[in-house]
Amino acid sequence: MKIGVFICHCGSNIAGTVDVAKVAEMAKSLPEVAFASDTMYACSEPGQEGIINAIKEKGLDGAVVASCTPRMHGPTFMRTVARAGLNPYMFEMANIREHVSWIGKDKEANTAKALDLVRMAVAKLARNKPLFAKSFAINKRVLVLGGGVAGIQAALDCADGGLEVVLVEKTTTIGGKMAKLDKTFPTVDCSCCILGPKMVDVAQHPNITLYASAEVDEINGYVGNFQVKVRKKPTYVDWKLCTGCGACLEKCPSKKSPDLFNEFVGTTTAINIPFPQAIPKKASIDAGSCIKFKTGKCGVCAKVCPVKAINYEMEPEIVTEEVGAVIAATGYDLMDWTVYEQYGGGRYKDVITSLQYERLLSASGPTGGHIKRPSDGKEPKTVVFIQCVGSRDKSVGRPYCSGFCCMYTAKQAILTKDHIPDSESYVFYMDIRAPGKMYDEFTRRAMEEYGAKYVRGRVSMVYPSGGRYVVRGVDTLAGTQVEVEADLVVLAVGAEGAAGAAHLAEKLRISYDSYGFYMESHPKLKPVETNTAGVYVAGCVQGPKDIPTSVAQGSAAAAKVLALFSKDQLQSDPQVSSVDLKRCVGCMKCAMTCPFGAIKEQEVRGEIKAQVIETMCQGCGLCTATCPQGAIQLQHFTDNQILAEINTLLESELEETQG
Amino acid sequence: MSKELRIIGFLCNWCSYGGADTAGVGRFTQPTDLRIVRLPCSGRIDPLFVLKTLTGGADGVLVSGCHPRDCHYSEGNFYARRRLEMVKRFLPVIGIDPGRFEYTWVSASEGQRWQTVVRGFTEQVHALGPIQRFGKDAAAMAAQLAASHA
Amino acid sequence: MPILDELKAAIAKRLPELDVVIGWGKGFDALHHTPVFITSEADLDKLVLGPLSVQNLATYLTRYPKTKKIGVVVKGCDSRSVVQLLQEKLINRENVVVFGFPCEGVVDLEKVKRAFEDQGMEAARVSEASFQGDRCTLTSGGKAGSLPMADLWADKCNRCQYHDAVISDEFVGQRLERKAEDAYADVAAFEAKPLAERQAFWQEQMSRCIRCYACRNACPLCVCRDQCIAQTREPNWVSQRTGVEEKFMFQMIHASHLAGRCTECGECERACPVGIPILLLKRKNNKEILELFDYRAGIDPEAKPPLLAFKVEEEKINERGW
Amino acid sequence: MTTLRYAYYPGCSGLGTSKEYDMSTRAVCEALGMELIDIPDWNCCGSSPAHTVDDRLAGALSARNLVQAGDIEGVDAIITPCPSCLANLKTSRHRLQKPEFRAEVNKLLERPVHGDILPVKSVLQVIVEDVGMEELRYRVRNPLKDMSIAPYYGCIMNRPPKIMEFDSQENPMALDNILEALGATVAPFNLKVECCGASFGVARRDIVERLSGKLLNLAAENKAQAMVTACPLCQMNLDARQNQINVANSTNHVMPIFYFTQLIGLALGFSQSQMGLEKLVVSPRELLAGAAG
Amino acid sequence: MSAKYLAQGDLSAWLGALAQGRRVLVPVRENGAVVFRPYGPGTKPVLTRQADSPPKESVFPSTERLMEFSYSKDAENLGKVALDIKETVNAPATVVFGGRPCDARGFTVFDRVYDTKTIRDPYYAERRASTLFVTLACDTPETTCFCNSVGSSPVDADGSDVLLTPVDGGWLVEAVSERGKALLDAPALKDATAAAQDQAKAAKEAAEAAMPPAWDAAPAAAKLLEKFDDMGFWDDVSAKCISCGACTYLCPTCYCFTVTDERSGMKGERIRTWDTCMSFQFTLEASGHNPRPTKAHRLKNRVGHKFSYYPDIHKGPIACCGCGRCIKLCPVSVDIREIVRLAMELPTATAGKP
Repeated sequence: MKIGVFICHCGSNIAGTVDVAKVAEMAKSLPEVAFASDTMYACSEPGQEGIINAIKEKGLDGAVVASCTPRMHGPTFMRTVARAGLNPYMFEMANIREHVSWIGKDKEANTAKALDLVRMAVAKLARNKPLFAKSFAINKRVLVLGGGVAGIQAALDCADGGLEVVLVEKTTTIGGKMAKLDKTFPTVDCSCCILGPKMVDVAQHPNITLYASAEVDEINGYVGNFQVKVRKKPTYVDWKLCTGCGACLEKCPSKKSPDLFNEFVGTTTAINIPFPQAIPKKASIDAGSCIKFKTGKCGVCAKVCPVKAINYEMEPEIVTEEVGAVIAATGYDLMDWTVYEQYGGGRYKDVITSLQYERLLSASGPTGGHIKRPSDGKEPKTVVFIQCVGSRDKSVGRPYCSGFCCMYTAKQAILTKDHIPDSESYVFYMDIRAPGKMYDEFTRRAMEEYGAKYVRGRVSMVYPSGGRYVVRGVDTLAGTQVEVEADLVVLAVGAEGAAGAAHLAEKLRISYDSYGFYMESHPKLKPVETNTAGVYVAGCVQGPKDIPTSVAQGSAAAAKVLALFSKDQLQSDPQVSSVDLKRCVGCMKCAMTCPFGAIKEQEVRGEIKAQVIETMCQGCGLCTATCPQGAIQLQHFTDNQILAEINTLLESELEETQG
Repeated sequence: MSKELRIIGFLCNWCSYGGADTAGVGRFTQPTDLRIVRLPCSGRIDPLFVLKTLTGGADGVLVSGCHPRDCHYSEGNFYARRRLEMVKRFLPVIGIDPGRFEYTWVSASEGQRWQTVVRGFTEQVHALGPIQRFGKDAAAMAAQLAASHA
Repeated sequence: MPILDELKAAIAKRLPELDVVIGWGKGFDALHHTPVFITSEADLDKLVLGPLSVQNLATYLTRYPKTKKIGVVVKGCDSRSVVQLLQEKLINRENVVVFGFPCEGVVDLEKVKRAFEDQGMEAARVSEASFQGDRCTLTSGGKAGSLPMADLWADKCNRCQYHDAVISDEFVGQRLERKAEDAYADVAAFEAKPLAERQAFWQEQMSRCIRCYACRNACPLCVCRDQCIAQTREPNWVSQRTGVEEKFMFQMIHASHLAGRCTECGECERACPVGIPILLLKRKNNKEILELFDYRAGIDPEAKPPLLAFKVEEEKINERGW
Repeated sequence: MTTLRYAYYPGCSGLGTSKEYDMSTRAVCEALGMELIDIPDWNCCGSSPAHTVDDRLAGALSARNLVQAGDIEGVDAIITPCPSCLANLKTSRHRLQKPEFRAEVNKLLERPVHGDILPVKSVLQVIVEDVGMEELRYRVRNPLKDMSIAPYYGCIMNRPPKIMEFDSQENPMALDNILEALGATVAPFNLKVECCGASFGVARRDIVERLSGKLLNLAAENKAQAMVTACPLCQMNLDARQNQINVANSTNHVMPIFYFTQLIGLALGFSQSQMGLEKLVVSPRELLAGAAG
Repeated sequence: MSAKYLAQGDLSAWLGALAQGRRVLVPVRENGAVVFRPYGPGTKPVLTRQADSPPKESVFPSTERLMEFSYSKDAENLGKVALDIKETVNAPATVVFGGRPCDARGFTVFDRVYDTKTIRDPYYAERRASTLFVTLACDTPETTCFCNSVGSSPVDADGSDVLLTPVDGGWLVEAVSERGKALLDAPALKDATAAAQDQAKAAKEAAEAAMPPAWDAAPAAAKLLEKFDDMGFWDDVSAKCISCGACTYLCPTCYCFTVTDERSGMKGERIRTWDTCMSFQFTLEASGHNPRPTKAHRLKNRVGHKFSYYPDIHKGPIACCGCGRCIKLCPVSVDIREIVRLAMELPTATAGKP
């Protein structure tokens, strides 16, 4: 083999602390090296031309560039050697900048280390093989998981772009958390009024198939070709027939059913349409509270239904959908704030969450938009808002800021004053986080125009006393303890990944953090991609964020899918595992550990052998480390390639001891 | 620090190699002993690489991957954790100080942590000194011990 | 009915449905049993059972196609290998019939050799040997000598926790229900030696190795065999040289590949023609596996080998401690 | 029932101001099948003076007791009724797990600390965990019917949680459950773990009057007829200082303050004098007469 | 030169003398196994039993460097690489002391292959020339001994240079070869008495008589060829074989090897290492095809080669010295005697197939 070595000065970035010329000179003596030189900027236009010319003139069949990290310019130089007519995988990089020149000033040691890194790269390259990407067809349909505002936006953008969209929503209506909000900050416009039209668009869009009251059971396949099993949970109402007339709701005798949509503030009927603008506007039965399900008697709804849509025998139904990409937009849930025993741990009726308060404020809520205490229905005159309940609190394992609470608390303080002009609001806060257009101005308005009393400090305890609640906290600015007697206490509870998010992430084979939020591919540069090709995230599934950001991410994810689908064929990464059939003994330990289900059994002349599904293999190499006989090898990182790097280092050690 | 020793690092591409890059970008000075082998994932590390490297004459081996739960491939480092812990615990029985091998997790953003890891490990290996190699070194040692027992 | 007769009856009963039953028969001298392969009722006469039935016959199970119907007689320790093979789906449960019996233990022939040597007798020249109760009587070169069995049991038998097969389709005799403690004292004692002494120990022991791979091929769980990673160049883990470095590398490969799988039948060490105590390496791993994962291989066919599994939060691995 | 054996640390107040707590503890434990063996030649736990001055001294004082307890055979734990003693013993034990601290402390001790140290628990904890509510309920002879009692735990019984390792530090339930088992009505009381003012009673009485006053007010407001506590200092502030509090806050509380062991004893059938009820400043006689009638 | 006498007390003196300027390999005990190791002061040779490994390494090392090679580059044109080769032969003067007749006789099997008129393997030949065998005649057979059935005997001097026969208080020392005579010129050796010579003669006869009855293995050559295609037979006799290489590596007559280049960087070496026909790799072809895919094929080769193909090529001699190590040290007691006897349709002693 004829290898060319190119040592980059990177101006003085490398040459300042590495004797670049010496490295190039010494590289000439390495096995297989037929050409070595130093170059000022390897990545520059002339630098790349130099590499191409050397490859052509010297008849090289591989190149090592010693410069910066391969994470930076690896792809650049792979294209360079490809332009010179070589296979792009006949290339290796030695990282002599980030790993050498930038972390020490000892030029002698740096030079020796740089040469070692070059030596390793050469040894590995000598065992590289040309690899070729394969093309495969893609299914240009997209699955959107979650019908909150992020999912709605993503679905509409994809559908408008001409893609077929399958939207799966866990509850019986789309709308998500936004549909529960009364108003939105900082404009204080009606949440449902701006979301409603979008929800209707989803229902009416010819390219969108909506499965509400449905969840994903299983996802198989890979980018371009996923198979998804959607489980439609029984609603006991045939939605093809249901007109949403509401006759059943009126007659349902079971009126004490937990009201999920209203965050369990008040109760509702066992057969129910969550709210007037629900999409689909169809009734469904909560079997847990329905008298018919509990006792076998009743059946009133079936009797009054004008279209005979009620079906108590309904079974779950599995629908298989084939898609080429997935957008996860399953949102968030509030953390379980009852760990805060000092706030009553859920025992005090008038200590409620911010989301419950939204329902109390909302005209479509259980109180018709009148703020009433859950305990006695009285109008509160003093409302205390406690921020950061389950945010920025290591003691309950929630060290992060949930981001939007400061803003909605200000909004709620404003709305409280609007609803009850003679009321007083107190807000206990740690810091006001209001970075956003018109955001800080908004919190100022809450304080200055609406007279909300902001107290900077934590609340140490809340306890009932004489029909009211004593809220004891500290005012860190005044340096005193404060006690406020409140009629209602609203907790700004922090956000965490939606219930079941972790489970779904595992089905999607993407990572999630310990709070259930999904990991994006890069925190800055790839905010809606995940590390699994073809799977994208949008909205709070990735972390707490407000409505505009969620909508932006929905659109961003849609744009990514549209870009992906702009090609008819995708190229697979050829750095995948490959089985040496002669040597495989069929023990299938590789398949047991493969995180991607990319290895299956096959029968070759009556013997069981492993087979890699190349499009599913992500190239982690776990199978290679697992296979006892080394019969399955991750291409480009084979045992022999890695051993060559190790042996090269140990050899140089050996020579030193001998010399 | 005394004369450079031979320390070989196996780093996953997505987190720790990136972390080492971040350390470089941040100019976090480190000892020069370490040579890094880049791998896609800590799960790619066959424990035999560690054993082969140490018995082959390396003075120290350092493995670093993504923090558990942060694996680019979801599960690679979970398997690696068990296997690497086993290999670390295995070393004493073959007469190699377990302090010559460490495995840890460094994310792509933890440049400073990478510096701490490299400094700490290099120091640890230097405290142990050059390794006794199987073959010549150990044969001499065996002879010496036999003589002292006789 | 003596256990051997019971065993013969049990095998006779199942033989019609089986291609072969593997048991032990008399070997080349009074101190050796050897595997026998029973295919007909006439073969049953060859069957013997006792403290010389040292071989772990489970090693043959994976040498047949999975579709063959095989019976195998197992000691307690051997049965764990069967369980492990089942666990790894390397054999088909429905095609294997396991014959278990209460195993009192087997002798370590190396101990027999040494103990009688101390009495001036050569085990290699044995003409008669008997194992009655708690004594072993040997005649060699015209001389007779006797030793307590307690001195001759294999180490694995002295620490045995599974005298009765953990899995069996036919179990003959009364279960012993005995259980010794095994705190891996041997491993601890070895590790108490200075580091350099431990390395020198292996250096010396491995210098004797002839690289015959008897350890590997006797192992019931080394199923790669012909495709062993130690004997290829793709990948090329071990060079063709026969230095201690290379030979020991193979032992590390063997120990690594058995981590969490080894059932401690001790066949590797017993098979070694030059007496290298390689079981120690595997026991070391088993000790750690037990400590880390509270797991013993070859007990539960439904379990997953711990190194082919993980927990998101590992209770006993404190890798962040460093 | 097998006998439960414990090394017992009475603490100094058990010999003085809270003699009735010690008395009732011993009687009740015996009745519940618990054997208490006094730690031979025990000394001060270190309490507030030592640990405000020198943590090694505080550690050593407690450590000596822990070492002495090690001489008692056949016990699995050291128990003490007093939360303050408990906190000191537990903190010392916790710190002694660190070799450096242990070495420092051992310099001060005639008999140094070696190896494992017996766990330290409160009498309350072992009654809840080792005896159990079921057993307690079963042994009740005279249920405390028609008595509404506020459970007051005090500030240090469950704090800091990492050291005390018992019950919730914000909303403990041990006394609630005991009261319920004894047949009493548990009065709603949300200042379970509030501070009573503790030893400020000596230097700044106004603080105790304010803090303990708030406790009495809330108990009264929630229709409690008495309060129960597990702490000698809390008991003293609420009981002995009740009059001072009333004067300072212009209130009229007549609120008996029981030790929980006294209530258990009464329910198990012990007499009022066996439980040392005459030692309480606010007499519970009227209340108990009413309840009995 | 007449026979000499070596008193037991003079053993170390003679060994010390032999070790002057030479490597003397003696059987010593290591962790239960008896193996040949260089003699040094204080070394205690084990002469009461057969060594577990034969002294094969003395002449035929498990790894032998055949040559060193290195590459050098043309400074003007780095792509142009020159190869430099250096042959290396390492043949230290050696005495193998305390081997048994079967051990020494094993090399006569090698000689017919490696040192003939037409083919001379320089590595082997030079080592053979530099190595002498001082052999100890056997007195009592082990249960696995069968030298008398393969044309030898427990006192066979074939292949040895000096033969020791146990007599009262020591050994009778007889030179077998010219080279052996030179070793006898040592102060530790006394002239043997007639009584000692008579004792030795009697001891040799007794040793031969103590052997189990001989059976002539010569007819096996034809019988094994007859069975060449009878795979049922080979499947049966190989059933318990686990395909390890203990039998061949411990065999004094197995001479197979493989050649490999081990290269690192710009230099490397070509080495010859022992190989075993019991291994799958032995006949594995580059295409992946293997003419001996199963252990039955391979065991057939081992037995066939020793008892049929070798005698056929070399006109008579059997490539087995009857030492019995392959039986004794086989983890599962595969018994080559039984296989040969089965092939010859003779009765077998043990219970099962071998």
